[in-house]
Amino acid sequence: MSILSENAPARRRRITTESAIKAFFGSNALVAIVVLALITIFLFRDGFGFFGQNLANLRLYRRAGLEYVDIIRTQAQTHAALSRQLGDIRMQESRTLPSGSTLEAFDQFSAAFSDSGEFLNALVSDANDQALALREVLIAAGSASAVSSAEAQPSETAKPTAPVDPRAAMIALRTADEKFAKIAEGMKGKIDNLLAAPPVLSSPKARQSFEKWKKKTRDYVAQFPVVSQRLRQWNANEPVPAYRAITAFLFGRDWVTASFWQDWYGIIPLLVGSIMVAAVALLLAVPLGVCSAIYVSEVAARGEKSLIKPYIEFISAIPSVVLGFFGIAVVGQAVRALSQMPFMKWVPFFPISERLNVFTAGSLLALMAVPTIFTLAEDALRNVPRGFKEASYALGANRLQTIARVLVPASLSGIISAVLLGLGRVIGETMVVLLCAGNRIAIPDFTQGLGAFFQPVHTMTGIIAQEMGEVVRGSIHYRALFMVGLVLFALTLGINYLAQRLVARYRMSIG
Amino acid sequence: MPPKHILGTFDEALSSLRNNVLMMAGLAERTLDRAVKGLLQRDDNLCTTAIADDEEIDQLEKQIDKEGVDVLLRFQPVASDLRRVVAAMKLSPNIERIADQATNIARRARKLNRHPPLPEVEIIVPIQAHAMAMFKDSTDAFARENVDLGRAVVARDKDLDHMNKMANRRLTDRMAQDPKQLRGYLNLIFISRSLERVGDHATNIAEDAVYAAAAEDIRHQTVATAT
Amino acid sequence: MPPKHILGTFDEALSSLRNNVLMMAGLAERTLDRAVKGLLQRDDNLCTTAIADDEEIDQLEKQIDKEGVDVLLRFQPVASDLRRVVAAMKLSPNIERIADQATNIARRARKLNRHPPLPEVEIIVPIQAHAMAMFKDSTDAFARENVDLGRAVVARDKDLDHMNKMANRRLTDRMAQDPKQLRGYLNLIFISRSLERVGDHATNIAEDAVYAAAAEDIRHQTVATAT
Amino acid sequence: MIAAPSNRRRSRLLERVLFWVFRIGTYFVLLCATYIFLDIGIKGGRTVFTRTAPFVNVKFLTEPPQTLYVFDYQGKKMELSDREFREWKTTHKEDVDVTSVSYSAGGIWPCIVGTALLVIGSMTLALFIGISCAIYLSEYSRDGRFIRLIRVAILNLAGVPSIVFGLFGFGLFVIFFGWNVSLLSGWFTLGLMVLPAIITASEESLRAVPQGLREGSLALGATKWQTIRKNVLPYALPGILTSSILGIARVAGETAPIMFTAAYAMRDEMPWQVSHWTNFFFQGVMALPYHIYVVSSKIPQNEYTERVQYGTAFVFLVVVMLIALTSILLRERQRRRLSW
Amino acid sequence: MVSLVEMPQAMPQQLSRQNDRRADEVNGAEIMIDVRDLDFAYGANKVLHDVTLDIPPQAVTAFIGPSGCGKTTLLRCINRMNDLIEGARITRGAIHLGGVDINAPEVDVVDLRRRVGMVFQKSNPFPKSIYENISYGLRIAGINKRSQIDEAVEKSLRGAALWDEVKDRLDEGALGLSGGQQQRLCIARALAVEPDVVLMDEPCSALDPIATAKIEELIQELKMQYTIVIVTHNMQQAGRVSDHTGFFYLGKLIEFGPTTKIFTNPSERRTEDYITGRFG
Amino acid sequence: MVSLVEMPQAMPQQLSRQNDRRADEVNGAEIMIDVRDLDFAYGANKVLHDVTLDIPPQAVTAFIGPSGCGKTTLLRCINRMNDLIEGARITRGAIHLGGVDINAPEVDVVDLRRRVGMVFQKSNPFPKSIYENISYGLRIAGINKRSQIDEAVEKSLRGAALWDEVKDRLDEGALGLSGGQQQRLCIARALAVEPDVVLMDEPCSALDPIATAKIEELIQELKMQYTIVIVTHNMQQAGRVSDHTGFFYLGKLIEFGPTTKIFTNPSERRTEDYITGRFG
Ligand SMILES: Nc1ncnc2c1ncn2[C@@H]1O[C@H](COP(=O)(O)OP(=O)(O)OP(=O)(O)O)[C@@H](O)[C@H]1O
Ligand SMILES: Nc1ncnc2c1ncn2[C@@H]1O[C@H](COP(=O)(O)OP(=O)(O)OP(=O)(O)O)[C@@H](O)[C@H]1O
Ligand SMILES: [Mg+2]
Ligand SMILES: [Mg+2]
Ligand SMILES: O=P([O-])([O-])[O-]
Repeated sequence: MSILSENAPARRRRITTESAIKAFFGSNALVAIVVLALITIFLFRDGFGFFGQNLANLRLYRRAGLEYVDIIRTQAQTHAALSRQLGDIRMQESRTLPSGSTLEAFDQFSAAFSDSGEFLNALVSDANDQALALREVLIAAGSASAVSSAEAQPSETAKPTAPVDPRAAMIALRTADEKFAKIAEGMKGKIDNLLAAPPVLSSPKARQSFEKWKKKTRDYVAQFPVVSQRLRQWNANEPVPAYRAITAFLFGRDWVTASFWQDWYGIIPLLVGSIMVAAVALLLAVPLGVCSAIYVSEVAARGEKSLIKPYIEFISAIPSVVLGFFGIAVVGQAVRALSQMPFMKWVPFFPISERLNVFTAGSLLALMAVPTIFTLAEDALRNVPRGFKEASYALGANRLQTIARVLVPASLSGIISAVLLGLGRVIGETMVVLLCAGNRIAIPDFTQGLGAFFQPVHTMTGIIAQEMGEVVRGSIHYRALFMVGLVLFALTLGINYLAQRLVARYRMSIG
Repeated sequence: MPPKHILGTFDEALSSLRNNVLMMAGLAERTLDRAVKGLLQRDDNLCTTAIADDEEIDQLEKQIDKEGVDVLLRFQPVASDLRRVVAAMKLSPNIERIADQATNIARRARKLNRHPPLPEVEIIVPIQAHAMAMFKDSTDAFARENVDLGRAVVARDKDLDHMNKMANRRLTDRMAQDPKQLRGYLNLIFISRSLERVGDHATNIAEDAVYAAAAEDIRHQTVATAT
Repeated sequence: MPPKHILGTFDEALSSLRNNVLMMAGLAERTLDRAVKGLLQRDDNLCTTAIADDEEIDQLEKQIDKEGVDVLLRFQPVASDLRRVVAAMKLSPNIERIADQATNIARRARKLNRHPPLPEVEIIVPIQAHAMAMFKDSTDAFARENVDLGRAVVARDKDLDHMNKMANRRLTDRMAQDPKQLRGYLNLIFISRSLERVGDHATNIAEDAVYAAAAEDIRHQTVATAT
Repeated sequence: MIAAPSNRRRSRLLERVLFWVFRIGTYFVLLCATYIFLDIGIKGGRTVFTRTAPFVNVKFLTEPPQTLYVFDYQGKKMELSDREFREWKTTHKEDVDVTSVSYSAGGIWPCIVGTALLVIGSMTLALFIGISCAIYLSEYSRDGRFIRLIRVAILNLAGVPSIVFGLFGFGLFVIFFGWNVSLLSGWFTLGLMVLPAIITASEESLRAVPQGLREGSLALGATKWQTIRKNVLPYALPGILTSSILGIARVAGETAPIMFTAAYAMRDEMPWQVSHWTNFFFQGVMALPYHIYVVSSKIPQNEYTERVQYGTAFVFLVVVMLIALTSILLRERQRRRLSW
Repeated sequence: MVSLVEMPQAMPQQLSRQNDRRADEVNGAEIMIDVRDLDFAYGANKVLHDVTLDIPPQAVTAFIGPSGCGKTTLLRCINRMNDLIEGARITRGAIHLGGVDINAPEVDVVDLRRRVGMVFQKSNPFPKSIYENISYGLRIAGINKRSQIDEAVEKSLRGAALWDEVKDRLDEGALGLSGGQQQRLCIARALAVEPDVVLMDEPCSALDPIATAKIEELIQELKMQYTIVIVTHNMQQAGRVSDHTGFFYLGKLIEFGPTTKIFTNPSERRTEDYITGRFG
Repeated sequence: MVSLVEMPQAMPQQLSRQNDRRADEVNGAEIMIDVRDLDFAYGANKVLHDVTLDIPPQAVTAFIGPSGCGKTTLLRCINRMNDLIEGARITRGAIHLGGVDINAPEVDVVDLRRRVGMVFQKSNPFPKSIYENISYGLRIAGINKRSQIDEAVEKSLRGAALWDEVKDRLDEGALGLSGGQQQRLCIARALAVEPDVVLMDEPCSALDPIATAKIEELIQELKMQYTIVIVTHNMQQAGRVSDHTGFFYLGKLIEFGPTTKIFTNPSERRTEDYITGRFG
């Protein structure tokens, strides 16, 4: 036989077949790659439109004077908050003193304080209407064509109302400058009077709170001139810098949609929700997962091992929606019921009021993360070459020493990457948080300490799942959701990448 | 015979070595036989062939060493295999020396043939028979790895020494009596001594055969136990 | 000297083997010296010590073979190492034979000493000198792995043979002239022959030395080229 | 001899204690899972199984979901499904105070069908592309920077949350391609979602085939394709399929990606009831996981919803678990069988 | 040896082969593989420097040398197995097989490999039956006639001294054989396609002494018919089985010559030092 | 040799050790390890039958035999490494180490293993620094004084003839060493805890001839201080390094005796057949 194939046509045929086959597989690989590239492109394409719209949205907020009104509103809201706090103090007082008689003075005081905000509220209400009207006008004028959200249907609402001159409307709105100054003056007088003769409280706790309240109130009153000044200086035509579109998203503390007033797309509450849920899940899952990995790979008897391992892997196949349903149906109830048990009274933030909260979601997610962590960590432990173990035993180490000093260090990066992949899974999980996290879009009240973990939150995945079905395609809300998706994408990609790097390193160091 | 090696080439090499030794021994035997026959029958031709044979034996000696080294190199023999190789390499010079002695005898026989026959030549016959028997038995002991036979050969050397001494004495006496034939007797003395040396070499061969078969070095033993 | 082996024990074993060979050669030299001195100075004591020395040399021969086999077994030497071991094992019998010849000389010297001195004893002196020089040079060639020296020794054997032949002729003549001293001359003839044999053994040693140093088997070469 | 005995005794105690901690942790996890299985199994079993022959609630498995009407009639509590209620109305004209609970009657047949369709379609797609891609990557591609980059990308995409894939599918297939909420969108979304996992697993299986087999074949004068076809794929395929079954479990179990690409909360027609065969691909379907989501969060909860909730969860869990079990068992067998 | 280029397609007439070979010999070429001035590099790492040697036909040629000196690399150059390794390439020089440059563009690597069989360090039988292992090479060469294959299977198993041990279980899995048997099976598999050259890369390094001896014995028998090139770590093995030995050191061929010469009286100091264990 | 159970805590006075040993010898025990009538089984598979042998102190004892004859198994019985394998157990007989039954319930297996070091076929340094590899054994024994550990590290590295090669990079990873160095590191690691016995299971089988020679040389030096038991496939190696050799066949000890005897003139036909390559 010759190495220079004598049968040239056959050889040519063979070579063409070979390259055709190669081309076939290559093109398939290409399809996969193109599609995977498309994902990124599409997320970016739809996501990045958000910033333009958000900027327009923010500009309208200023041009229509909504921002102006919000300055005043903040004052009104602070006042209302102070009133509410008085109510809390009353509760504290009444709890220690069952006899209601002494509370009368306090009630009067509190009513008077509440009344002192009357004019301010009226002002806010007026300005509100004016600003909204102005906004409609501006939208009609097409200045904010970008804002095409479903709830602000401009074409229908703007047409019937008589076109108003925006400039005149703005001037009308700005009269509030003066009014606020006057109202503030009045309020200051009333509140000062009230503070001069505060009611006496008996309970030391209440007294302490009351002192704090008084200080806050004084600060509040002292703010009036500043606010007044700000109102005067406020300028509707001051341009909104472009970067605000991004910072408002990344650092925005409000996620408000479909509001009559102004939509806010700040990711922080969602991010905090996701992180809290993930933290709870990992806090539970990491010790359990790693413990069981060590147990199964080093401690358990062979029969035990052959049962536990498939069983835990089996757990990972439980669909998340089933877990979520189980959370609603069983876990939430159980957690709340447990917190209401008398013997749990010592926990400061118990009993909890919400059935569905961070903890409920987190504990269910932990169950999802355990198999991931377990499988990968067990893999890492098992892949430690037998020789290491034998060498350690041969040097007179016992099992614990061998585990602690040889096996775990040798597989540490494997274990860490297992934890990271677990984190990725938890952050990206949708149905459980959608069903069990409570879906309240707000940053939990961290003043309660650990109690914050028993408050409902909303998460990034949850918000997409919940709102995506109802938004108008192409609207700012739609794009905001894509932006959330992008953040999620980037986050999990980063976590994953880190995990892969770690695994690669550990493969190398052991291999 | 021991079972075969897994490596057939090893067996081949070993048997080639052994065959060469045996062939060498056979040749030496023939040479010796011819030399003595040449002497007794006063046949110069036989003597000449005997002398010519030596060449082949010399080459066989070299061949055996070459093959022996080759086996050591390639197969790293141990135990009995190693002993066989070492024995073959150690006994081949002895065979070579036996052939040399035969050559010596043949040379001296040719000289004797130029003179009238000496009756005392008969004295050589039993010596030759004894030496030859020892030599044959020693190669046999090697070929058949027969330890007992080997040991027996060693023991028989004493007799040969004695026979040689007697012959020596008688020939010297004859020499003194008959100085005319002095050179002839001297040659006979040397021939007798050569045959005695053949016995010595046979002893060496037998010792090597014992070593190969039983891993025992029986050389210089009587003296050793004496100390 | 070649660089050291990674295996120190290998180096040790090899040098032990070499040292034994050199020690054996030294002893043989001394024995030969003593024997000849015993002859020339008519000193029986020297002869007796010479004979007694043989024992030690025999034991050394056994020792060398033992160590040689041991090295073959344990280290599977190749190339120069193997040649050194084989050469050592092959040349030790030659040294042993030299010592034997010395013993023979010593024995015959003792016999001669019982009779009045023969003036022809002087004839031995140059032969002894030549043989001794050859022997010394051959061991030297082995010790220093000097190929040229080895070859030179081989060449010098011819002279020795010639000297021996001359001595033989003269002594035979004397013997015929003086049958009274017949035995004495016979002894001298044998002594001369022994010394000639020493030269032969030295040649063998030199050949082995050349083999060890240059991997060349120069034995029986003149004959070989003749064919 | 070396360590002080007291020291040793302490470390032995520590060893014992820690091992118990590990053991308790492990069994705690198992216990939690078992509780879930039992809870859903028992409560769901009440829906799916019956006490009388044929012991299976055939209606639940073969009927579409319907609204449940509950009312008191002549002191008797009536629980009627939509159809039954209308029939009942034809005979009873009087007004009753009816509470209607949507989806709580009937069965989940369309959901089962929808899920099956989604799984089959998306897995076909993913397996075809995924295996081809893996073959290319592990057998044909030369290891360059670009290929390495692709590998890293694929590895990382495997960890991208399913909701992001849903988002992407929604953006690309539903809106950009205009396929709307349809089987096709669902197939592609789910298929692409498992694609990275399948490529990775397939490549791993291919790589597990010892290099020696390839070299041995090539050294005999086989061409590359002959080598792959006869000496690589046959040994890698079982592994690929085994790990793909895990992919099936994942596809079947996912809710988020189909929520707005393929799933309808309620659809009266069955998937084969389409006017033209091309419409088959462009119809949305009901799916088990989405149904669970809907019945457990989108309708008011009361004592009547539990039946359908647990029943659906039970059926769904059983289906997914069976797939997963198959995969785990196959893999165990695989591990034992393959040892080169 | 007649030129490879013109040689008629011999494969399907398997039996005519031996006669061909004898004809080749008559034509006089005494060199089977001719490596000339070969430089080889893995990427930027040059591992062979200026290697020149002639491998004679119908003989065993052994490569020895310390670890990492490039023995395997050279061996794998001969059947272009190194093509599979990225960045690996011949940077200078050439290898001729029977007079043809094996790296010439018109040479088909598939044909080359069919002509130059290879046996690997770790035995790698396919996880199929013994019969299928042997017939694999024939089938991919397009031979499908059962009788022809049967004959070739028996012939090559006999050639690999394995026939008697496995003839009753040809349909059993090859992985059930012992290590030494597996390695002989791999040899038989290589023989089945009737190569001219058989390359062996440390074929006994994973085997115990008994299995090793059997394979060595086999190699001795094979050299009657094949040109064999073997890489080995075991110097004694090289001494035992090979006719020619090449000693490599740091990618250079230090010495190449008849094995007896190399092992009794090498010309190079480094060769001597290595084989006598004086290195490092 | 004093009883394992009662032996006083000797470790902290590391240097006193050699003297102790000499004292032991004076006490007269000429047997370090005494295996008596040992039967061993993996589950139902009996792999050692009635093995009886005495391993002398301060000498190298080699086990040879064809693959699967139970050499490794016996070796791993001596430090009870087989405890780690499920179902593996001694079914009859006993092993005494310095007069103490190592399987007695009062013997602590951790102590036993510290006293009987082991070196494996495949070198297995921990993926830590060289220094940490050596100090590992000391640390788990509860020794934490830096100066003491430093001293022991140097001592054992010197003992393993590795000190000069690695003294400047003690903090580098052990996996960066060459194969032979890694194996010597493993030996050093075993020496660091000052065992009495060092078991080696084919310590050179994965190494090239040069590295092998270095380790053999090392073994020769170590036997001045330690009792060494080595399993080897390489008969020549057994001949080179060992003082006593045991030949195993099918789980039985066929012959045990001085190495020279075994290799020049074994008493048993099977031994002779095996070592001369007449098996199979
Ligand atoms: N695939 C590869 N890529 C890069 N370098 C390589 C590769 N294979 C071998 N090398 C390098 O080439 C050199 C020669 O390697 P080769 O395998 O030919 O040595 P060898 O003599 O066969 O050694 P050994 O006896 O250990 O098998 C070594 O330095 C090695 O590190
Ligand atoms: N862990 C194990 N479980 C079951 N059987 C085993 C185990 N280890 C070894 N065996 C069996 O015990 C017997 C002896 O094995 P062992 O490893 O002791 O042999 P060996 O002489 O060391 O062989 P090798 O030279 O191949 O290392 C073999 O038949 C083997 O199959
Ligand atoms: Mg190699
Ligand atoms: Mg073993
Ligand atoms: O060597 P010799 O002639 O004296 O026997």
